[in-house]
Amino acid sequence: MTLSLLAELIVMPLIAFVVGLALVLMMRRVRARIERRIGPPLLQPVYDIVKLYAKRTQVSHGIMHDLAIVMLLGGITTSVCFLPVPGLEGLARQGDLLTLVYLMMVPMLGLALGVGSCANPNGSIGISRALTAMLAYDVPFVFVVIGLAVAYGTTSLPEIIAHQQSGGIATWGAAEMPLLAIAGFIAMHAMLGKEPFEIYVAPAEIATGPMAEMSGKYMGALFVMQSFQLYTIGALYVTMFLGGGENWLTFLMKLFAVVFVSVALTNVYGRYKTDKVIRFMWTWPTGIALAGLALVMMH
Amino acid sequence: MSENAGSRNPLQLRDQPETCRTADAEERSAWQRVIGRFADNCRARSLFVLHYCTGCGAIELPPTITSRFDMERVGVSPMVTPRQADILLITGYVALKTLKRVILSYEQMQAPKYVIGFGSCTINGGMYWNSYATIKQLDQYIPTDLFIAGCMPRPEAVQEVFLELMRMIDAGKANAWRDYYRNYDHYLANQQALFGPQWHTPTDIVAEAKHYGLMGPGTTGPHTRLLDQHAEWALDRIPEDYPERGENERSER
Amino acid sequence: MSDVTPKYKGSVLRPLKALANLWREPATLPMEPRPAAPNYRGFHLNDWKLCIGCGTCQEICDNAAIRMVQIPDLPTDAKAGVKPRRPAIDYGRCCWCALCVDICPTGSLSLSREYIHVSSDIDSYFILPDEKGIHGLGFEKGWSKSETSDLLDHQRQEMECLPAEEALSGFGELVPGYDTQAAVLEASRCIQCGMCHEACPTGMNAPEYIRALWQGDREKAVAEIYRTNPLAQVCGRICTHACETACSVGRRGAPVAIRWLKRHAMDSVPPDQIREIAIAGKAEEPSGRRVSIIGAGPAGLTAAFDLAKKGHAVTIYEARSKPGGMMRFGIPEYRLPYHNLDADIDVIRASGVEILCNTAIGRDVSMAQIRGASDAVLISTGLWAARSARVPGTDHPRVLSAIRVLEAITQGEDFGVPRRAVVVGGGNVAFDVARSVARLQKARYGEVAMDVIALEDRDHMLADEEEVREAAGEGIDLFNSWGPKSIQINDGSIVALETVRCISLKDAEGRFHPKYDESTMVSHAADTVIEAIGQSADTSYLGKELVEALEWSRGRLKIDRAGRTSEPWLWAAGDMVEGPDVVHAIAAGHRAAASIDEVLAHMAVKPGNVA
Amino acid sequence: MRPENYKPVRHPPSHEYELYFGPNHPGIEGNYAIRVRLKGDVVQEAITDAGYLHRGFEKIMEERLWVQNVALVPRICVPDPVPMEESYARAVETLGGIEVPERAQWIRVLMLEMSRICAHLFTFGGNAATIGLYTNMFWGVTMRDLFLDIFEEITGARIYHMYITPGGVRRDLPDGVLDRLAAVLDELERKKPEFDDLFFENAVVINRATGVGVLTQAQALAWGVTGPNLRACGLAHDVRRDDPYLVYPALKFDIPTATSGCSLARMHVRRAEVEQSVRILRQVMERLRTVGGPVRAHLPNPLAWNVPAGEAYARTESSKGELAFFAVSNGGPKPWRIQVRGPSQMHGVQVLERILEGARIEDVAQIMFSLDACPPEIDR
Amino acid sequence: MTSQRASVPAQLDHILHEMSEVRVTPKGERRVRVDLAADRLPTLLQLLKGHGGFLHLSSISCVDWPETDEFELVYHVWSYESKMLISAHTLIAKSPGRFVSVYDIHAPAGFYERDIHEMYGVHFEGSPNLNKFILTSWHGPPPMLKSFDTRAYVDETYAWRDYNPQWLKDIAAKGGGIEE
Repeated sequence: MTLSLLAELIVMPLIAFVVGLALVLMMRRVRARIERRIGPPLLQPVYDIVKLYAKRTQVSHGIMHDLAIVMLLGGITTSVCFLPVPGLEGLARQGDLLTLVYLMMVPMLGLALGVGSCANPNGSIGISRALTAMLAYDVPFVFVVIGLAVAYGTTSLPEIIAHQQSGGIATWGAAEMPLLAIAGFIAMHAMLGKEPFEIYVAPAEIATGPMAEMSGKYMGALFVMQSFQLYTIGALYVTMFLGGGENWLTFLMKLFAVVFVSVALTNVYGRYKTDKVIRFMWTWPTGIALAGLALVMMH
Repeated sequence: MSENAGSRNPLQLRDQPETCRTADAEERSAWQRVIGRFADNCRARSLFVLHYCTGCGAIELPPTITSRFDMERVGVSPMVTPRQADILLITGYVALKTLKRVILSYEQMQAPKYVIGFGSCTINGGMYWNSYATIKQLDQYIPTDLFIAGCMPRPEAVQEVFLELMRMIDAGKANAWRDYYRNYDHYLANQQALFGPQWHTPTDIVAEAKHYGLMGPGTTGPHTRLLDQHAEWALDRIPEDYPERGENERSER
Repeated sequence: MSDVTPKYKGSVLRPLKALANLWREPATLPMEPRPAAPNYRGFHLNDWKLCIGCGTCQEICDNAAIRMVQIPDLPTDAKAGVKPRRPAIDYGRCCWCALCVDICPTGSLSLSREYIHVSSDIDSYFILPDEKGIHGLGFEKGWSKSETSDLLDHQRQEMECLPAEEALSGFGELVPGYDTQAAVLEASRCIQCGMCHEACPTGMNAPEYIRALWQGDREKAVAEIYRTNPLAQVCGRICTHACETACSVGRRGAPVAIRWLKRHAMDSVPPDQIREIAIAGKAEEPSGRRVSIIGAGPAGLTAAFDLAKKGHAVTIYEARSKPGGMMRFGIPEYRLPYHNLDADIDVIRASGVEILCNTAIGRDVSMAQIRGASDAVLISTGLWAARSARVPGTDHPRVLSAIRVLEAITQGEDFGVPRRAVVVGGGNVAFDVARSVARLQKARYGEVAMDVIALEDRDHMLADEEEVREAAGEGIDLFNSWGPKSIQINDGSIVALETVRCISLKDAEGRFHPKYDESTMVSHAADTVIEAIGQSADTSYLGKELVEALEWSRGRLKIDRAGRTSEPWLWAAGDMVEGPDVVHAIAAGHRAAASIDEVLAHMAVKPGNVA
Repeated sequence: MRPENYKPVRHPPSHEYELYFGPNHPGIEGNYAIRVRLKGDVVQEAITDAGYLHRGFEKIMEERLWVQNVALVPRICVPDPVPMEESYARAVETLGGIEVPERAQWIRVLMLEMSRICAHLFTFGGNAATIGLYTNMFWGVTMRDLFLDIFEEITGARIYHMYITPGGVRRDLPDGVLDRLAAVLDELERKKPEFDDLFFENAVVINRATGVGVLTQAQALAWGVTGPNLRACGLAHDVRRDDPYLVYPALKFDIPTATSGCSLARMHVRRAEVEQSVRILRQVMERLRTVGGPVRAHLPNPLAWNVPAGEAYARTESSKGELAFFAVSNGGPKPWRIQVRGPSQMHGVQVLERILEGARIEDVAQIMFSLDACPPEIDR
Repeated sequence: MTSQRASVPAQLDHILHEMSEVRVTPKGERRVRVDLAADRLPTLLQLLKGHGGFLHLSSISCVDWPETDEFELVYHVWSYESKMLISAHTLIAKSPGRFVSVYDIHAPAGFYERDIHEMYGVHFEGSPNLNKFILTSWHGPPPMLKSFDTRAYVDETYAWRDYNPQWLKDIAAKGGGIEE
């Protein structure tokens, strides 16, 4: 039992990483197609990460900078272990949705710690924006989570999945709670940090913010984080609203579909200003989520 | 997705013989050679270009990067800060003021890093050969891997320079960056000749060279010794020359 | 006027239409470099067969990107204006403006459609372009010369010419010369390639004086002229201008009017000033050597001037009444007014040369006397003996030689102006005499009746094109490819010259050997026949002893490169030893003077010579 | 892992801080820098720092022949080089009293308007990129490239055409190029709705750009703003109409204006200008099919061309505003003085500093791009 | 376009009448050259702005005339109303090279005065900001002065590349080479 759990804890992040790389590739290809070009070759995400880890020199900005990267990578790998996928439950029964929501904040906090020690004002602005964004999208997201908890009577992810898979599409979260699904999608989109909510990278404003001082292996860690992030957030949405994965095929199809929609949308909008993002997040998605919550409570 | 447009293998060596790779000290064992080979392979296929328009050649970069020539299909993509980038494109003439930033940016980049000189101006002064304001030979100040002829080079030529650089990296030949460590004194001497003996940058190249085992015969010399004299001074305050502080203060209105 | 201020809040849905591109073909081009546009400005091409190495590309280059490279094994031809050098391009400088292509006088330079050169080897950015291009890949020509794209000014400034009617009415000068504006404009056409300098027998610094004229500094121009030519008034009018033949601008347009510019420089500076400029640099101390020169023609005068400036005492012995030689007696006044010639000779006199006129050797003074009084002697007595066609009837008294007629006209002697005359010959002398006599005919009879019979066809005339053209305008009829057959004499006076068709001029070996088609015969009515078919030297004055002592070669005096004969004290120069024109004589005069000066410098001063 | 030289950089511990925009910054157009002092997210003071692209043009132009400078002038402003060539050529023509053949005048207008479209397309792209809408940048640059193909065909070069020369243009148009240009214009008009959907009527873009970087008409006049930026404040001034040159009086075109003077208004004015340029190009192409004759006046040998002494002030409407060349000749073969008055010298320095004050940090890049400042023009 | 107007436009004539010692030369349809003494210049600009609608200072040009040791300052003002450009030329002595700022009349002067100060060393009294701008890394004399020889400076400061490609070696072996 313990041994198989250990194996799962190794296999789950690996799967997440590989799938995440594929998602990154899809993201870049989708972007390229919308921009009327071909896009990167198949293994480009791998090349990028290997290249970054193969840098010969490496600048670091102090012990916090190094620790932050460990924290960041730890956070993302741990959160993956709490996300059940077909056949692998990992720690999903030990934790629940709320645990996951907390864990997903860890990488960002880690990043904040690291960037803080870089003393790059762009980085500082970036990370403060990232935390602001978190504040913005967490409000609707928390309502969505509450809605789910109320609707299913549990926050355990395997149980949520089981409930959704009980009656086909009709029992999917998205079908039962469309308003919450919409609000959840917007919040998730913001979590991915995509336009119009891409406020903390914003190259033209703050020179990629938190990433400004990241080089070599640290940048590589961020690239790894990106692929995990796409996977985690996509998989979480699939788990919450699209019935999870009956098997790997449907799971991946759903996962790619969700991320596809998100990364496609990002290419046709500009980014909002920070204050506008908060205002937007606290009005539209929050409103929808509250309405959805109210509907759920009424049932 | 259609792959037909990207059919040409960018890493196909044209007429470069498989010469001996410059073996690093750590690349001695067979296993390490394999690793090194693999790393070079990936390095060649993933090139991050620093988004810094140093001169007019930068006007041909947007076409190169965007849809018509789409450099991402061979793994070249723009990056915003020097920390993230692998390639420093010197797109044409370099004014004195820019040269300082170019050197700073170059030193902030993480090795292996590559410099490409665009057009005539970087080779021998180009159009501005008799201008008091621009430097004439880029490779005197930072080591340059490749040059492109043209004023300015077309996107196809820029594309070709990336492919050529990839071939060089893949073959382990794009090692100009080592020269900066091994002959730092020479480069520093040229920089100091322009900016005065006070010139120094926040990055301590000599220390880096020591740290990474890249010391060469010319790493230290009379000019790097000048740096030591300024070391104390540099700790205390932000150097006057970087960035142009104090000189630019607006008078009271 | 329209107000375009947006009034709406925009839409969040309309941007989604862009997603349609997910299913569209990308706009990306294939990786292979595209062929460039037909007039693309890529790397240089240079057609080495056309390139003359003039270096104009180097001059126009903004960026000093072009360097001329001397290539020893290339053909060189100073007369045709070809130098053994080719442009090399520094692609560390070039900006592909293609001004070099647009200015190239020959059109040899062009830019190809090749545009990719990537290398870490710095030396590969310095190339010597040829027809194949930088990588020898044979890319097509891109930006190249078109008829309208030339940057050079191909049109010569118009030189006015007296209308034929007016020209015929006297011996007034035909062309008035440039005014200042025209001269500056004409001077501005020069590209300073120096081909003219190489082509000129006396190596005149034409680029320098043209540049000085363009800058408005005529005094400097005159000074430049006098560095190599003391007969500038003469040369500015009647030089055969080898310079203009070699002129690079002339490759595709009209060559720069170098001769007229020289004339303008001389005409526009007052004589006093010219004299001052000319004799500047004269040796202050007399050298104590004495040089005698026989014949005050161009070679003699030039040598005299040079030697006098070196401080030697120079005396010229001239048999005729006035100095100038062929310049005065052989060239009609309308081409070279006597006062201009006199001006040049005045300058030479001012340099300290003594000219003794009406002093014939053998008659007034003997060769031995001259030799005894001098450290060195230069003979430059020209070609004054006329040749004859020797066809039946040429011994008639009204068969005159051109040189005698011209001389008589200059002297004002009456040789009997013919009512109808035929000139035999196709060279400049033939036209000089024909046109001079025509003027006299016009004055005396009110009409011109003059035929010129030339052996050569129209395209191979020896005379200058403008001479032929102007002569036609003056009513002189030219008959090409005809040779004299006989002279019809009736009652002791000539009635006609019979001519036959000339089929070929030269035999298989290229020697002069005309062939005639005897079946065609044309008769030219005339009362006088003037022969202008060449002259020879008369060296009888040298004395039998000296003639025997000297070495001869094919009837000509044998001299070394500098003009020194086999007798160490005797030099010869000018037409009598080598032809054919004034400027060559000047060049020979310079050479002889230099040689004499060098020899004199090593010679002990004769006692009693010190002035 | 850490080099021994690492030294922490000290920052003033304050709620006010400084941020360098540029020279190496994606939010900067070209190689330029703005130092902004911030309080929170709001700019307290902005100080521009130029000279990164200084090549001493005005100095080296004095060292070169009049004709050689033809190669130099387009390099003063990279995104919009043709007006530079035109201004310089016209200044020399005024000095030398040279009459430009009619066909050459039409060709020059063709070049100028194509260049304007290119520059505006580039600006749309850059402007969109500052707010993260990269798709529009990719499209804009790609569309611009089609025009560059036409430029290449006419002039033999994509960017630096060096085509307009004193006295006319260097070559006549190649055969069939007008048909190909017509096809490109059709393509542009076909794509226009797509650009509108994606950019000009995108709610996010409008939200970002409305009311940002507002310049009132009074301010614009006082600060010497010209071109689209001035027209976006409601003043319909255009050098092409008010100080006409070439054959512009014979052409029909509108001068689009807007009233709000904000970033969005500026972009919409530019968008309308592209439409007008297409309209002009269509008329020019029509005329070029009939107007014949030479394309270059007969000029002296460039190596020895003394331009008569005097001075000339040649103004041109570039894509960024009023461009002027002040040329002084002392009657010599080289210019005695050439001064370049670039429109960005106004709106890229003082005006930018002014309107950045009080702007939010998010808008700094957007304001700079919406003003369309061209740093090489400032630096020269 | 190049037709020469016979006289100064009436409206302008009216303004310039108030000024004495001003030479007015029409230079073209929309160009007028005005020559005046340096001390009168601000008055002229003020008058033109106030009465003629010459609101737009297009630029200020400086020309160095070493023979007379003078700077020529040219103020180009444009009127949006009468659509005319007046170029006011004035000469100031090179030393001390001081002049008054017209920033208070035309704000754009701020940039041009700063530029001229940097490039020629002319000091404009009352200009808001004469700090270095473009040439912050330059420590030589004001580069636009005719006495500054950029070619000589470059020759002294930078080395030219000495190419030695194979073809050149071959030619040199035969006795040829690059001509100086």
